[in-house]
Formats: sequence, structure tokens, C-alpha cells
Amino acid sequence: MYTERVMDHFMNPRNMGEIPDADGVGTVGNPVCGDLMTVYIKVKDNRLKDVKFKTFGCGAAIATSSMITELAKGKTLEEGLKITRVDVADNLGGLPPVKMHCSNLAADALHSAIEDFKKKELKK
Amino acid sequence: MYTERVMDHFMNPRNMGEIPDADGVGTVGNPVCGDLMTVYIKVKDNRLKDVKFKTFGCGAAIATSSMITELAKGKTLEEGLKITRVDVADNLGGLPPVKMHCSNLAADALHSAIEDFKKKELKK
Amino acid sequence: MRRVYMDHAAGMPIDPRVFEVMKLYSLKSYGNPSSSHSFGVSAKSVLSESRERVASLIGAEKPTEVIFTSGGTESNNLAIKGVAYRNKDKGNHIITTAIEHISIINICKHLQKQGFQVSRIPVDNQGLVDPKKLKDEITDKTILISVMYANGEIGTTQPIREIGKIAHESQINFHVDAVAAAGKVPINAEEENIDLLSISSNDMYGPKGMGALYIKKGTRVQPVVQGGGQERGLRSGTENIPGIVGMGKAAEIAQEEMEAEGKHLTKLRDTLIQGVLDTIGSSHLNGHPTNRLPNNANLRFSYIEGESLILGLDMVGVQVSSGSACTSKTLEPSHVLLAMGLAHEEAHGSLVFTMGKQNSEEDVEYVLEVLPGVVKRLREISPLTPKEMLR
Amino acid sequence: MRRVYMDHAAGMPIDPRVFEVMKLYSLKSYGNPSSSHSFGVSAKSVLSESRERVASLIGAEKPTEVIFTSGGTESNNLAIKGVAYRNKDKGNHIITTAIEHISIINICKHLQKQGFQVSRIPVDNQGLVDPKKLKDEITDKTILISVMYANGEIGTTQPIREIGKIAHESQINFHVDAVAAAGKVPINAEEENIDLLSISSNDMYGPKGMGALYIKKGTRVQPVVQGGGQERGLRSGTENIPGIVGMGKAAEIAQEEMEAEGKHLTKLRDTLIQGVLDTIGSSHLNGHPTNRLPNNANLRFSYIEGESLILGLDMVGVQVSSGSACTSKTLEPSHVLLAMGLAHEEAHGSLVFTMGKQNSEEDVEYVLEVLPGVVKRLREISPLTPKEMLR
Ligand SMILES: Cc1ncc(COP(=O)(O)O)c(C=O)c1O
Ligand SMILES: Cc1ncc(COP(=O)(O)O)c(C=O)c1O
Repeated sequence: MYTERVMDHFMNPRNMGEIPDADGVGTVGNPVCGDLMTVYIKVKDNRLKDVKFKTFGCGAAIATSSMITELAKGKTLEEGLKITRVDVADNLGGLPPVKMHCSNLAADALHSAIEDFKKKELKK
Repeated sequence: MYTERVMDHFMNPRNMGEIPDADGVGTVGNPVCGDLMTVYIKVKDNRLKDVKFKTFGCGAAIATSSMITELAKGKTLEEGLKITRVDVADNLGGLPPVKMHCSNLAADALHSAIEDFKKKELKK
Repeated sequence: MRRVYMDHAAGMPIDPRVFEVMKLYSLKSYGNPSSSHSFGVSAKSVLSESRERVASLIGAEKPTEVIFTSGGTESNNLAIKGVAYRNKDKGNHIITTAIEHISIINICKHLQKQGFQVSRIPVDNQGLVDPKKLKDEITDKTILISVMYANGEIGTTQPIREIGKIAHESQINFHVDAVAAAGKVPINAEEENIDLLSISSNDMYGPKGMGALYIKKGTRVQPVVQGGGQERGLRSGTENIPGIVGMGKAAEIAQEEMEAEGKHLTKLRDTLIQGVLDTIGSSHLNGHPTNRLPNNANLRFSYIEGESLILGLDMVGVQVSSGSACTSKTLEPSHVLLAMGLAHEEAHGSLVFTMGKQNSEEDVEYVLEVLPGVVKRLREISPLTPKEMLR
Repeated sequence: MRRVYMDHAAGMPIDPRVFEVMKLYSLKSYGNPSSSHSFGVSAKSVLSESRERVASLIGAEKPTEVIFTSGGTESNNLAIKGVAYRNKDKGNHIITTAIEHISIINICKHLQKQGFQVSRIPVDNQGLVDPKKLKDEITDKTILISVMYANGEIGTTQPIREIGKIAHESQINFHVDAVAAAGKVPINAEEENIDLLSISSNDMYGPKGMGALYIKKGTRVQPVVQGGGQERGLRSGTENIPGIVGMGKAAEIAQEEMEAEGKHLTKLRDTLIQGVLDTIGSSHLNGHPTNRLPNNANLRFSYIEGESLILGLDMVGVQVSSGSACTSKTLEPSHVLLAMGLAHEEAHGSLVFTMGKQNSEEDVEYVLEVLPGVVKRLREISPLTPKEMLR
């Protein structure tokens, strides 16, 4: 069902964990639906210095979360916002169709974390 | 499907053939239906001295024809009229249900031959 | 005693190569394709491989156009009832032929009770459907045309391509019952304008209890069996993976070997037919002489009845049939032979030889050796046989 | 790596003794029971032997009350639609439960579109149906009550005998989906007042693509598949003799070995359940503790999701399920767990272990060895896990 890359990210998730003093936090999904992801970011000089995640969900949900952290790390905020669900799936070698729509929320979580950071910046 | 006795009478029919100077002839069935039997009898002193048959039809039709000649031979006319389809089937060790109704016409053919003989006698 | 089985239309052995692959999926790799774990993943992958093989055999454009079922009868049910119920907003008229398999006949009767109209095109004395007559029956209420590719009993193959064109031009769903033809003659569903095509696994040396229905993309069909939504929702129930793998393998072998086997069988068939017509008086060939399945010889012997012929041959080791195995229990003569214009007593006296790849020239020789005696004996018993013939 | 397959509800190996008898009827004795010759006669005789074996397993009075089908789903279709359509002159109301298999659910939905009324009896938090509640739903339009013998997912077995009595007193057809139960717990259709009973072959180590429906003498049922009139006209299509023989053999073995195997499995099951509840925090048993299938353990782990648990276990060689294999592709949590009152996130975190006769105590030990680590790892990844738990 899953590609080897998906299984690798599922078994050895990159950047798993919280960032207690995160500059932005984004949460998408709902445990009721079976998927909940939180992405934490640390920003420096308009760049995503650190990206971490915590995820409740299926194998695809965990793997896409892990992948988004890899893709996002070191990118500018603008570049981060341009990472799409499709990018995440492509970098994992593809996802089963049923998972494309339901569990591929990681890009949304990243975007939400960046928006959160921006909102906080404005308030400063 | 068929008992050994049926197969025996089918493969080695008893009293097969015509009686050119028969005292009575009975034919039942119809080639259109797939079964046609003719029974020939020779009568002496109110007894069935000889009984022969010719049959177009399935295995059961041939076996029951053969059996009726064995059952009838030597019997009185009254006894002959009392031989039933069930007697024929029983003496063959049974027949498949579907064949009981359709191909078990031999008793009828015998009865018809006896009636034919009686009719002829009356006319004499 | 020699054993010569020539009733392949009623039942076939499974090819040992097919059985071998079924073994693995029966005993070791028994996962459910819906499962998320590795057993499930491997089941899912052989499921789609098998689908590709079947699709390739029948010239489907996409493997997903193939739906696995439990056999030819179920495929026919899904095709006919599936199209009828799903398209009843468009019309209620179905065109079929007088010589279809009993399953098509009974499905149509069932639909007639529910208000559908069914036209049955007659055939000529060789069992051929006339496409023009079929065309004349089309109305604006016609939603389905169903014609068999070949008749398993008389062997006649139909002008499917021509009928497909007619159906296509009128934008009417075209179903073809190819149960007796698939694996024996080349079929290309896409090119022949076929929208639905029924096939059965055992008829090509695959496992019994397996079939498939080709449903061309875009064809609207309602399922007959509701449930877990397997086979794109069109045929629910846990997939019979050993059966599906077996059918896939059988399709692959059939595709590879069809040409060689067809030649082999055609030769046996023609030797048998010619031999019988030459040596047995008042014998006749039923069906078309050349537009016929390579493995089918349907022969008629005047004055005697088919079932007694079957029994007589069985006693000398030869297994044949008197028509469709399904209908033989009703004792009715074959509706196919009657539709070709044969008299009842002629229909009763017909024998169907269906050969398989294990049959050899020696088998045919043996049949030609024993058959005349069996016919003669039964003719001696029959009151219909002309006296001259017995001398 | 050790391999421990505990997803028998999704797919089972065929018992090698079953496969052995199928071999003969696949390769050598491949006659059609409708044929008149010796090949046909021998097929007919094993057909009725197999029918007797299945009849005996489920306590049918007469073998002819058993109709062979292509699986549990088809049996359910024949039972529910067959009774509904055939008895619609009497009424249009069907009573079933909230935890039936997806096939029953979807068949009922199909019937609702055609004007039938369906009442679904709720279950308690252990998955039990209350016969009194069921009785209250009966109206003079009720023509069918359908309740599963056991649920393959949560393992709970129902008070069938009691419900049968209620149905019998009200003279309503009583259908029981025993697909998950047959061969595992004793069933006596006659004594339990069951009119129709669905079973599946693979669920008792028989071939896939085979099932049966018990139809008590006198029960009026309309066929779902029309055709050549096999199986007393209730299920047309050439009989799958290897499959039928296999199912017969599987039924025979199940009957002989049920008691011993039941003890063995119950012991494994209870060791597994106790071991998990003892060693893994925030874990729970779903379903009834004692009224449950001997081979089923349905366990819930808070804060994590089932599919990732399945994958995690698969990576260490353990195959399990997160619910009905059929529904797993929809990503919806189990309707059965929701019907028992579980919250969505609880339902998402459940795992189904279904053991088979090849499983050993060592298998259970292995699961108890690896499962805590898999759960722990996923809880570390999950944002829902309470901080205290991770220390
Ligand atoms: C032309 C045709 N259609 C359909 C069928 C039915 O197939 P099955 O009995 O395998 O379901 C047959 C069977 O011989 C057939 O010859
Ligand atoms: C209770 C129940 N009924 C019916 C079925 C459907 O059986 P099948 O998928 O073999 O057709 C299942 C399958 O697991 C089941 O558990």
C-alpha cells in the first residue's frame, strides 16, 4: 500500500517532538476524524530554523508530517507557504488515493504554523 | 444417476425385438417428447406367452421396457394389467425422480397391448 | 478401457500450472486485499496483476474495466439486470437472441415480469443471427442488446463485430456472453464495440466458481450483490484471491497458447465430424460448418435419442453431452436446436462433443471406432429405424 | 523475524487436508453434476455428500436445506433480498441491529430505496442486543428479523436462541448471519428456531469464494441469481465442485475439532487480553468479556490511531486489523464500536486480534513482547498523549 519512503518516514520520523518556545504553532485535523497534526516552527531571519511535529493518525499522517519538516527546514517563510500537499506526496513517492485527501494534512499544518507566527509578529 | 440394474437392462435388454404375428401391440409416448415404446404380446390360454419391445428413448425408457417384458412373461392377462409403473421402477432398484414421470411408460405400453388383444378378441 | 472425455463444455480440468499458483495463495499467502498490513498489500498486488491478465485476453483498454464474479451465470446477471435496472429511466426494451444460454433466458424472463420488454431474434438453420433483423428491432426504448459470442452447444460463432457496430451507432449498450468463446477464439472488446462481456474461468482451464464481467468505462451498471464495496462497488464480497490468481494465470496461458491449441482442436474436430458423416448413415452436423468453435462438434443421429447415446458411449469410456448440461435435467430438447428449425425428434437425437487440449488424435480414432456400434445397437432397439437400415 | 498472523477474520489459510481433496476434483474428477455420464454422476454424489456435511455442522434437519453460494456476502444477499422480495405481499418491515456486517447494512439500504422499512436495534456497551427491545419493534408488517450470530470485529455473540423464540412466536422469518461464528461455536439451526443462516467457507479454513445459506424447509425465498436452475433454482450457475467439496471437508473438520480448538483459542485469547491490560496503560477490552468468539480480542489503546498500530506491528511481523477489512478502506471508524457508544477517537484507536489454529502460546508471548513498544512509540508521536504517561 505505502511506498518504502512512506514506511521509512513512518518508522523513523524526522524532527518528531515539540518546540516548547515555538515561534508559531499550527494544528489541523481532529481526533474524531482519526487525524490530528501539530507543527511547531522556530523562525530566524525570515527562515524556518527549526520545524517539529506531533501527530495522532495513520501511517500516512505520520509520514507526511515527518516529510513536511524535512521539506520546510531552512526555507524562507514564503517558500514554506508554497509547499503543497502534492509536494509532500511526491517526495514520499506517492500516497494511496484514499489517503491523498484525508491524511495528507501536513502542508496545511505548516501553513497554519507560519500564519500563526505572522499573526504574533503583527501583534508585537 | 441410474442403478446397476437399470444399466444392466439398458446394456443387455431382454426380449428386444418385434413379434411379427403379435396378438396385441401397444404403443405409448411420442418421438417429439423423446420417448416412444412399443410392446408386442403373444397370448395363449389367457397367459402372456411372449412379450417383446422396441423403444426410442433414454436409458430409463429402454431399461423399463426391458424390465416389463421380464415381469409380464408367463403372467395371466389380469396379472399383466396389475403391473404398475412403481413395480417396474422397484424391480430396477429405483429410478431418478425426473425419470419416474417421463420415461417410465413401459407398464402403460403393456396394458395397451393387452387391451389391443382383448379388442381384437371381441371382434373375432 | 480407454477414457476419452469430450464434454469440456460441461466441465474442464484445471490446468496444473494454474493449480500450482492457486496453491500458494490458498496455503501461504492468504491475505485480504483490504487489509493494511503486508499480507493485505501482497493480496492487493496479485489482484491487480490478475485483472491485467484478464483484461489483456479480452482486449479491454483498462484493467479496471474487469470485474471479478463467481462465474458466467453471475456475470450475465450483473450485465443484464445491472444495465436494465440502472438505465430504466431511458427505456425498458432489451434485444437478445433465440439461442442464448439458459441464464440469459431466465434473467430476461425475470425482467419481463417487472415490465421490461424482450425481443428474441431468430437464427437461421446453422444458428446464425442476422444483424439486419436485429437492427430492425431497435426502438427508442432499447437499452440493451445481448448476443452470445459463440454457442457452447452448437458451436456457431456470431458476427459480433457487425452487431457491435449497429449497437454503437444507436448508442445502445452491447452485452456479449463470451463464456463459451473466451480463451478459444480471439476477442477484442474495445475493437468489437462491446460494452459488457461475460467470461468464465473454468471454460479456459481456470478454477470453477470464478468469472469476470468486462464493463467498458462509462457504462452504467447497478450491482446485483450489495456489501462491502469490493470490485468498485459492483461486486461485493471478500475477493477469492486463489480463484482470481488462477483465473489470471488461465487467461495468460490461454492468450499464449490459443493459436496453437486452436489449430490442434480444429484438426481433431474436423476429423471427428468427417469420420462420423462418412461412416454412420443418417448422421448430420448441427451448426455452422466453419463459423464454429474449434473444439465443438454437434452431431445428429436419426431414429435414436441422445441420453441413451450418452450412456452407451459412457459404457465404453467416452463422455459427451446431449446439449447444455444445465438444461439436461429438464428432459426438454435443446431450445437452441429447436430455434434452428430442427424437429423435436431430431433435437432429441443430437450429441455434443467438446474437445480439450488433452484430447489427441488417438482419442478421436477411438470415438470413431466405438460410436458406430453404439449407434447401431440403439437403432436396433428403436421402433423408428427403417427396416432397410438394419440389414 | 517471527511472523505472527492474527488477522484470521480477514483471511484464513485453507486447511491442507481441505486443499488435498480439492486437488482431486480440480485436476481429475472435474465432471458437472448435471451431466448424465459417469463423470457427472460422481460429481453429483460428492455434491450431496458435501451438503450433508455442511448441514450437519449447522444442525439442519435436511441436507437439501443447504444452498451453496459464492460466499458470506452472497448468502446474506439471498437471505435478505430473497425473503423481502418473495414476501412483500405480507409486509415491508425488516428488523436488524446496529452492528451487522456491512453487507447486511448495504442490502437493507438498497431495500429501503425500494420502499422497505428497516429498524435497527441498538446494542449495549458490550455489543449485546436486548431481545426485549427487538420484540418491541415487531409490527404486523414485519417479515424478517436478521441478527448476526457473532460479530467478527468485537467478538460478541448474541442471544440467538432467545431471539429465535421471539421470531418463531410471531411467525416472522429469522435470519442469522453466522459467517463469523460457524465452525467456531456450536450452532443448531433447527433448535435455535433459525429460518435462514449464512455461513462462509474460508472462515472455517475452507476455500475462498464459497459460502452457503441454510433455508429451512417451507421458507419462501426468491433467487438473486437467475440461470440454469442449480441449487433448487435458488442459486444458478455451474456448481463449483472443488469449492463445494472443500467447504464440505472444512465443515467436517470444524465439527470434529471445534471443541478442542475452542479451548485452545480461548486460552490464547484470554492470555493476550490479560497480558495487554496488565502491561499497557490506558488499554481496554472492547466487546463482551465472556459472550465472545474464542479467537477474538478487540483492544483499545487511548491516544493513538489503529492503522498506524497495524503498520507498526506489521514491521515487527505481527498482522492484525483495525476492524472489518471491508470497511477499512473508507477510513471511517468502525460503525460497530460507535454503536457500542465509543467516541470516534476511541474507535479509531482499536485493534482486532483474530487468532487461528496455527497460533501458539509463543505467538501470544511474542505479541505481548512487541506490542508495548509499538504503542509507546506512537504515543510519543501523538499530541494527545498526556505528558505524565511519557515519563
Ligand atoms: C454461453 C454460456 N453462457 C453462460 C454460461 C454459464 O456459466 P456458468 O454455469 O459457469 O455460470 C454457460 C455455461 O456453460 C455458457 O455456455
Ligand atoms: C459477520 C459477517 N458477515 C458477512 C461477511 C461477508 O463475508 P464475505 O466477505 O466472505 O462475503 C463477513 C466477512 O468477514 C462477516 O464477518
